[in-house]
Order: sequence, then structure tokens, then C-alpha cells
Amino acid sequence: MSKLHITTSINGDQTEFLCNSDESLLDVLRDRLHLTGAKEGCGSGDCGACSVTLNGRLVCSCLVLAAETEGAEIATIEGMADGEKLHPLQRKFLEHAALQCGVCTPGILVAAKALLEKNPDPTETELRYWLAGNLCRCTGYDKIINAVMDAAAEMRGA
Amino acid sequence: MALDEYQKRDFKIIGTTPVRPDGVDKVTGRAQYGADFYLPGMLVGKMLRSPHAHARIKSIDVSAAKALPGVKAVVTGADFPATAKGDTLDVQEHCLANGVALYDGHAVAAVAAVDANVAKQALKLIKVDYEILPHVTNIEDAIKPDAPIVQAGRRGRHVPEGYSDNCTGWCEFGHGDLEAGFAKADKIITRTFKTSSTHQGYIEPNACLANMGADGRADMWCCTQGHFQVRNLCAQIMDMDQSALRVTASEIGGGFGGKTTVFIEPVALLLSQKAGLPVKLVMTRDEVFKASGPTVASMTDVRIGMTNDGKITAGDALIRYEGGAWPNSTIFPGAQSAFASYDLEAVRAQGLNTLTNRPLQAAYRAPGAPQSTYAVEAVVDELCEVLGLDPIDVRLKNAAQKGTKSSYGPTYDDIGLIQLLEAAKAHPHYSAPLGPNQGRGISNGFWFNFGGETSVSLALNFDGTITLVEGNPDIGGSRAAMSMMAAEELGIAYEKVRTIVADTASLGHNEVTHGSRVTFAVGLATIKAARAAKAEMCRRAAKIWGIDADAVVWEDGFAKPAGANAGEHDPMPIEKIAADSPRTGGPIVGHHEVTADGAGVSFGVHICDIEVDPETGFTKVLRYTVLQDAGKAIHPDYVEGQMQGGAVQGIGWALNEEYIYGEDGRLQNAGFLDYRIPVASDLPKIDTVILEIPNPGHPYGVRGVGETGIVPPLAAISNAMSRTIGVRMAELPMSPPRVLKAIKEKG
Amino acid sequence: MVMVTVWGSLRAFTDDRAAVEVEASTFKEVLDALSRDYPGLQVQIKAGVSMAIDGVIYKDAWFTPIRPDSEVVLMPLMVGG
Amino acid sequence: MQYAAPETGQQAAQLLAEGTGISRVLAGGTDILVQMKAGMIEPDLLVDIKNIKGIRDITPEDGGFRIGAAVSGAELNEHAGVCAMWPGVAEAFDLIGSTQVQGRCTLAGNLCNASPAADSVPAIVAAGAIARITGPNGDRDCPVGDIPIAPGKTSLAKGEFVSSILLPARPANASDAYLRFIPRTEMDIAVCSVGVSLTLDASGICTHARVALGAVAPTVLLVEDAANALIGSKLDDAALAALGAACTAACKPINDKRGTIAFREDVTAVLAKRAAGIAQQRAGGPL
Repeated sequence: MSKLHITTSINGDQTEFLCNSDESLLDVLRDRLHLTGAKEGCGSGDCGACSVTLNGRLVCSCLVLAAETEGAEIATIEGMADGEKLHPLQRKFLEHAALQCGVCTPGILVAAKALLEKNPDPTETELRYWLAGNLCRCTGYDKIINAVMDAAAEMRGA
Repeated sequence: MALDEYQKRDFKIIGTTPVRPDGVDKVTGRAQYGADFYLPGMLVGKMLRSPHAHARIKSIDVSAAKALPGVKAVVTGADFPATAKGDTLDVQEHCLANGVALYDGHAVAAVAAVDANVAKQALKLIKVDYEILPHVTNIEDAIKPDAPIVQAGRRGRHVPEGYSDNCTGWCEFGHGDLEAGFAKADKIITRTFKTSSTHQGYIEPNACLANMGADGRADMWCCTQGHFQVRNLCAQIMDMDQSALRVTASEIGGGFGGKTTVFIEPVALLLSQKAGLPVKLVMTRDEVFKASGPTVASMTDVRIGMTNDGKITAGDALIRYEGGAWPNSTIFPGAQSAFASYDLEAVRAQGLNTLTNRPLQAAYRAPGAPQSTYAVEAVVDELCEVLGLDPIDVRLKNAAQKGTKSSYGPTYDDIGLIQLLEAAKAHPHYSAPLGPNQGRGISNGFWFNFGGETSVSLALNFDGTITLVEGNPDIGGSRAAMSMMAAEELGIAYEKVRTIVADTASLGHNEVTHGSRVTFAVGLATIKAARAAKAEMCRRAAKIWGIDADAVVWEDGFAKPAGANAGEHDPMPIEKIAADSPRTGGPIVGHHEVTADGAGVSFGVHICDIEVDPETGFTKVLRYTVLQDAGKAIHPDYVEGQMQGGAVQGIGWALNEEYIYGEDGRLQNAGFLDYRIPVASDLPKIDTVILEIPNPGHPYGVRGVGETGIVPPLAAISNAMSRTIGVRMAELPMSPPRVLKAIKEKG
Repeated sequence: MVMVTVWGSLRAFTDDRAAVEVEASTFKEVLDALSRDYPGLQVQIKAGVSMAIDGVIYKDAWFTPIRPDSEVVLMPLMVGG
Repeated sequence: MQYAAPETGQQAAQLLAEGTGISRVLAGGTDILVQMKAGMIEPDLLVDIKNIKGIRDITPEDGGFRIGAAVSGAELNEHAGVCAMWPGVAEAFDLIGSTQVQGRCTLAGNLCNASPAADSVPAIVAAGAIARITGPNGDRDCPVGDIPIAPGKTSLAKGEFVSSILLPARPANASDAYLRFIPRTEMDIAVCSVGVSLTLDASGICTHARVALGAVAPTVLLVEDAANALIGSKLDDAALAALGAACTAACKPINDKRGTIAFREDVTAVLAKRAAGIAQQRAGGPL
């Protein structure tokens, strides 16, 4: 079976790759491009560990076919920091100890960033519902919520 | 033997909250987890699993799969060397069936191929001829004398008459005259409780990459709580020398006890051996639920007697656990911990384990304790309610303390239960008003905490920085804790210490990251390694100064003369001692190897408010407070994180999490959609109160904190539920259909 | 002599006694003495035991000293999560 | 598997009509990709309809709105006009999956996946929505409730796909609501669900109603007795009790991993009463 040739933008860089027609965007990111920040926790859109944005929309990359991304703009955790300068969300996650094992962290950061771009001043309830698709088994979510709320406050002030 | 490790002191770094050393990697996506490793020529491994709960494998024909282009190896259980014995053979047969499939999802064959699609096709070409056998997936049926037998020849030697041959273990703990105790009671309550099997629910599926050469030597990268354990188990199963296998632990995406054994690692090695190429094997989420981890399900009878003024006169429990198709020993900690919070004159806890056609249970945070504690704490609460007594007052009246003979035998040293209960009573949460359809529950919880084999090496680099090498995967921030303890002991900045989790070729054996042991045991070894390095640094300074080594003391990162008699010498900084070390005798390394004992038990008290929708049975957790004794909180944020995480896992267990089996013995909810772990919007803030009652067995007073937090929530929520709806619920999870049914039946 | 408390299900091998007296001054000597005097305990001792000595739980610590007045409780080996 | 992303509806229909083996439509992919991953289905042809011109648009039409088959939940919920006119449909659509799933899932996909528990379906059935079906021989319109005929099965012929859904205009003093029961607050499949759409007259009397139930039968149920219980009333306690009883009577649920028959019968009635109350309030009543 011949492979599909796809040209897309990932974290602002034009990227070309070959993929099978049934491969997910997550498979391509990880296994072909070795961008392993997005994790496969379930492969069925239930855990959010593979969250990326696709043309500005928060999606599970396991529920996107790589073939669909021709011409698309994709943003992953690898593009969140500006060089050595961490995004405020990343910094606040460290300050608030908002991660334990850290495997859900990239997905949660990508999701939280998408929320704050849409709603810079969410209530805690809005935040909890927005993040309901990002499972975390270690933290009980408490410190994650604190970190995002604090980052939002800082970003509004900036 | 009174322990005298603990010495009171003022800390500079311990108790602060610096950023964890692995933090930046984890917020930028750089951290490498089990599935994030790639090697040139790497193959993709996949497993074929039984769709039957119990079936004899009459034959497996792998010829068509082997012939498929791109397939490099196909293996079955018969391909393992026939050398493993005892418990290791059980582990091996759980990884890959040998003749009989014992549960839905039991692996029967595996392939390695050039890519995932070829591997998937190959699985379809494997022909397995099954003869379906009768199955049993629940305790009640499994212990009946006429039950289908899961594995013959496994009956435990102490199991009483009247139980089926599925019963593999029996135990009994306790002391005193039970009937005399019950005779003194004004009120006796007896109830039977059930809990469902639950999964650890770690977000990272089990994953490994194995690379075995034709010389029989191999490397492996995997997510595990104990890579030394992985090495030893794999070496035994593969009949290799332990030195022939080097295992490197990846970052671990959660474990909670579930990654303390092997599921796929020996299979990946076997595939790599046959293929002569590296093989990556990653479980799907479906496989994780079907074939790894779950905890035991339970059915527990509890009988407790109490006087009108709240004194418990006797307690008796029979716990029955089932943990899958192979024997396990979870009944021991289950029975031992059931009454561990109480000072009782007459107590007995008996445990019975039975086999079922389900995956072999794996440890889950304080394994065995939540189930038995739930039952005991629910009956204590009911007695309080019936007798009109405050549930904290009653627990205070009966609380175990220093000098109490515990329900499992030994006499307690310093423990903090009374302080916790007093703090709970004084907490504003406990006296906050409740609205309609709302209720409050509390519960105690206990866990032993472990020590175990530990090996640590601490190297002084020539610039005065420290490389600390330890051998336990960092599951909750332990590298930060180790760096802090090393820095504290050496009197240098936290940032000057980098802690590395080494592979199995770099240190002596380290027991699995389990039993809340790491901050205690690895911390203890780190402190002693640092002390060894300090002693050596003092000797080097003494040589330079030309004075006796015992005339030099270490203070705040400097060697100093001990007193005026030692002469006039400027304090010598660690940087200078490090820079001079090649010329003063060579590199300076402190190390410590020990089987750590004296972990110090831990208690917790939880307070929980819920609101129940009386028309739908939906339960909302309104407020939750965790109080726990940490001995000494090295990094308080991570201690809080452990307390919050444990509580939330317990909340999930109490309300919605369960393994659901069909009549066919197949697991019906092997995914995050229908195995319902709590999501962010399900939860309130989880408030925490850390108490510090020092553990005499650790230089800084540390107690393990990782596991205790999952013990109280089951009863705390159940007690809140009972007080809200006016019906005593005796089965977990208290899912909405069960709650609504109870409300309706009450009328 | 040291009094060693055994858990309930082991009493089948100690003449139904909750505690037995053995001649021992270390962890290992306790195990050796128990194995000798109460052969029925050998299976459990081989499978693994811990020992609580004066309230502190020791795992396989053979040379831990035990005084005649020490509280010694035999315990199963356990795993945690 | 062949992947095709045609630019017109006709091309898509042609591809689907001509495909041998298993052909499937890809819109948001939140069901089909899960089914493919689980090995439940292995399509030979996947026709991605998202590149069809106009299929991602929400267009005003005859006082209502036409929702393109590739409009995602997130996009629909950002559309003020739709949210104002059909809040029940918007909230039902919004309940599907996580924020991530909302970025992809579609009304048409939710309908054509033909799950008995699909969240948006009772809401659009209650709303009287009309699906536009594109096929090899052109377009045809069909009430949305006629499309799912059994779990996983639709009435669509080979080559046909839903290209848009029309949410019709509605009179003044009318609104809708949707409620579902799940054990958690999010990320679950409905155990039972109810969509209610109603119109009030100037005195607050209900003149028109449609009540649809989800997850309590193999397909969505439009319950006429339930609607009749509301019509002519001011949704007083007696009317609501009759509504609940009618819903319970209409249920044909099963016991499964998500709930029991008794639970679904009871809770459907509870949800119906609550949803009717919300719709009534949104419609401006009690007037």
C-alpha cells in the first residue's frame, strides 16, 4: 500500500511526512516525527493525554487521522515554551507542584492554554469542566486547578 | 529495640518546596516514558488474548502468522524456558498462558513485526482451538464447595472445611476473649460488606522496549515501579544471569502498586530473542484493564460490640478476598489492618482468599487495607449513630496510641492517631453546617509502611556539586526529596544536587517503589551516604591542615576545626575539598546499602461531605479534608499531593469504579469511558492537614505517606451516604442505581 | 528464652498456643529455633516472615539482637503499593 | 484502506456508491476512529466530507438554521443565533464528550452513528429537525428521527450521507431543554436522557410540545403521550406527573453496565419533569 504524503505545520514549522491512510495524528507525531510529548493513554478520546490543537481547536490527536491534516496548523506541547522561556502555565505547574507522574501534564497544559486563549478569566468550575476530558490519576486535580487559575491571573495582569 | 535514628534538629531545606528536578522535562514534553523509546530496526510487538474467561488451549497454530511478510517472531507460552518455579512461574503464566486461558484477556501468543499493521494482521492469522471450561468471576460463587475450580491443587493448608478448592489462603490475627468482650457490649452490630475490584488506573499504559543480542545479553527500558524486580523476574523466567539483563526505568506515568510486577516485559524479551532485533511492546488501554493490575474484590463480615458510652468491647471480622486466577497474599495486610486504629481487649480478624477467572491482582496503594477498613469503619459509624455518639469522640475513646497492643500483634511506638482525631474535631470542616440532602462522614485509616533493600551512591564532583544515584523510579517527586535530604545533610544548596535514577547495572539491588518506602528508606540511605561523604571530606581537610580527622567538623558546606585546640584554619568549602580531591586521595563518594527497617506506621483521618439527589441517586462530593501523619514532610507539596491523590482514588472506588463482568465472564467496561475514574469536575478542593509525629526509625522522622490516603475514603463516603439517605449502604461502588434503589426501598 | 507471638492461623503448629518460648538472641536464632521446635512452621518461614521486635517490624534482618524481655511477634511478609 | 476527501457532495456520494467493501463517512471521526482502533470495523474506504464546500457552515434558512454536517460542537456552541433559538439542542450537543471531542464531533455524526444513547438526538428529534441527505441521485430531506433504525444502523441507502441538518424556525414563547443522567459530571454516555421542546401561549398554557427519550430503547423515542400530558396545561404538578408517567411507560430499557431497567424508568421521568420545567422557563413561562 503506498503511503500518503502530507504537508502540515507543526508548532510553526512546515513539516512533511508519509503515513498510512489509517494512521492517527498521534501515531505520526510519536512514531514518525518522534514528538513524544503527546501521550497515548487510551486511544479513544477518553483521557486527553494526547491533546494538541488543530487549526486552533483543542482535539485529541488520537481521534484525528494524519491524512486529514494536509495544510493544517498543529500545536503540541513541544511548541509551548519560547526557547528556554517557559510559558506561564508551565512555570505555574512547577511552582504549584501540579504534577506527580507527569504523564497527563502535556495534555493538560495544551488544554489549559486553549481555554485561557478563549476565556482569560475562567471560574474554577468552568476550568474543571473544560479539563474534564483530561484524566489525572495522581493529583486529585487540586494543585492543577490552583496552577491554572494562578497562571490565568498572571497572564491577565501581564 | 527502641529506634534511635531520629534526632530533633532545625532544618534549612527540609520542609521547603523547591521545584522538582524532573519538572521542566515534564512540562515541556521532554520526559521519556515507557513508550517513548525508539531503537534502530525496532519491531512492534502485539499480544493475542483469550476472549474466554476459562478455556483449555487445545492447540495454537502460528504457521500462517509466521509466514506473513514482515513478521519476525511469533511466540507462545511454550517458548519460555521451562525453568521458572513457584511464584515466578505464576507470574510467567500470567504474562503468557501455558495450556489454559484463565481469564478474559489472558495472553496466549505474541508477535513481533515490522510495523503495527503487520503485527495486527499476524494476530488474526493465529488459530487457537479453545475448549471452553466453566468459569467463576465472583467471590460468593468461587468459595462454594461446588464452584468451578480455577486451578486445581492450590487449596491453602489452613483453609477451613466447607470452602471450595479455589480457596488458597486463610489467616487469623487478634487477641483476647471475643465472647467475653461481646458480653460486655450494650449494642452489637453485625453486617456484611462488599467491594468491587478496581484498577489502579494509571494513565500511562504498560510499555517496554527489549533488545536482546545473540550472546544472550539484553537491555530493557520500561515503565515500572521497580526495575531491579523486573530484571530479577525476567532473568528467572528467561533463565538468564541477572547480570546479563540491564533494565533502565523510564519515567513512570503512574503505578499505585500496579507496576510492581511484570506483564509484558518477559514477552518482549522472548520476542527480541527470537527475532534478533529490538521489540517494543505497549499495552492498549483495553489490555491494561483486562490483563494488568486490578485490586482484590471483597466480601467482609464485621461484628463489633460497644457500650452505651462508646467503648468498643470486641471486634471480629472475616474478610474474603478474590484476586484472580493465581494465589495472592492480600488477605494478610487486609486482616492485619482492619482494626489497627483501635485499642481493643478482644479482637479477631480472619482472612480467606479465593481464586476466580480474573487477572491476577496487583498491589494497589495500601493493598488489602481499604476493603477491610471500610467494613470496620462503617460498623463503628453505625454504632455511633445508633447510640447517639459523636463519631470522633468514639474514635478518640478507642484510639490506638503508644503502648497499645495492636490488633495484628506488636505494641505501637510513637503514633499520631489521637493527634489526628483531635485535629479533625477542631477543624472547621467538622462543625460546618450541612444543608438538606447532605451528610458528613469520617473514617480512620492505617497503613504499615515498608523499608527494604536500598542502595544509594553519592558522588562529589570536582566542582563541589553532588550527583546522587538511587535505584527507585520516581513516582511522586522522590528525586526532589532525595536532593533535599542530601543538600540538608551536606549544608549546600538544593540546586547543587542532581539525583539520578540509575539502571540495574549501576547500583546494588533496590526493592520496588512500594509500601510507601522510598522517602523513608532511600532517604535514610541518602542521609547516611551523605554522612559518609562528609566524614571523608573532613578527613581530607584534616590531611590538608595536618590535624586529626576527629578535630574537624562539618557545618553548612564547610569543613571547620572542631575547636580552638585544632588550630587556626579558615573553614574549607566543599568546592575546595572537591577540587583538591584528586591530590588528597582520589574521588570522594559516599554510599550506603541497607535493608531498611523501622518504617513507622502511619494513620490518617478523613472528613467528607456529600449531597445526594434523592430522585436520581447522584452523589456530589461537596467538601473533603484529609488529615495525615507524615512523620516529617520533606517536601510538603508532594506530601499533600499524595494525600489528595489517594483520597480521590478512594472517592472513585467508593462511588463509581468497578470491574463489571457479564454472564460470559467477560469484562464489560475495559476502558476509561465505562470504568469511571473521577474527572476534574467531579471533585471539590481536597483540603489537607499534615501532622508531624516523628518516626523514631528515620534520622529526620520521616514516615511513608503514599498509601494511607486511600484507606479512609471508602468508609468516609459510605458513612456520609448512610447519614444522608438514612440507609446503611453495604456495597461499593455506591453508584446511582444502587443509591436510588436503597432510597426507594426505604420508602 | 524469648516469647514469640505467632498469628492465629499458625497456632495449628504451636500446639494451639498464641505464644511460644524459644532460646534465641537474634532474629535468625528465633527462626531457627521455631523451625526446629515447631516443624509445621517451616513452610511459612520458608515462604517469608517478618518479625516485629519491640514494635519495630524487621524484614529478613538475621542479626538483629533480641533481649530476653523483648516483645517478639512473627508477621507475614507483605507487599505494598 | 482508501482515504478520500472530495470537494463536492456529489463526488462524495459517488465515491460511497461505488465503493466496494465497507465504506464509511468521516466527519468529526470521534466514533469511527474509536471503532477502527478497537478493531470493531475495518473500512475499505473512508470518505472525509469536511472538504465539501459549505459543509462547515451554519446558515440561516426560513427563520431557522441549517447546520452543515461537519460543524463541530464547539462551533455550534459559539453560534449565538442557534444557542438563543435552540438552547436545548446546543446543550445536548455540548454534552457529547470532552472539550477535545467538542472540537471535532458533529450533529450529523452523532445521528448517523445510531447509538441509542446519542446525546444530541433526543434534542433534535424534539426540535423537529430535518436532515438533508445527499446521495448519488441528488438531495432528499427526512425527519432526523427516521434515520437511526437500530443500534448502529441507519435508514440511509448506499451512497447516501447526511450533508446538513435544519433546525426549523420556532414561534415566540417557545424553547427547549435537554437533560441526561450520567454517574459522573462529564465524560460518560447517557444512562437515560430526555429532550423537551414546547410552545406556550400568551397565558402560559402549553400549546405544542415534543418529548424525546434517549438510551431507553434501541432508538430514540418520540413520546406522543408525554407531549399530550403537557399540552393544554401550565405544567402544573399534575401535568408533570402525567408527563413522567408517560415517559416511564414508553421506556423499553435494558439492564446493562450503565444502569438498570428500574433506574432508567424512574430517572427518565425525573429528567422529563426537570427538562420540561427548564424549557418552560426558557420559553418565558410561567407567563
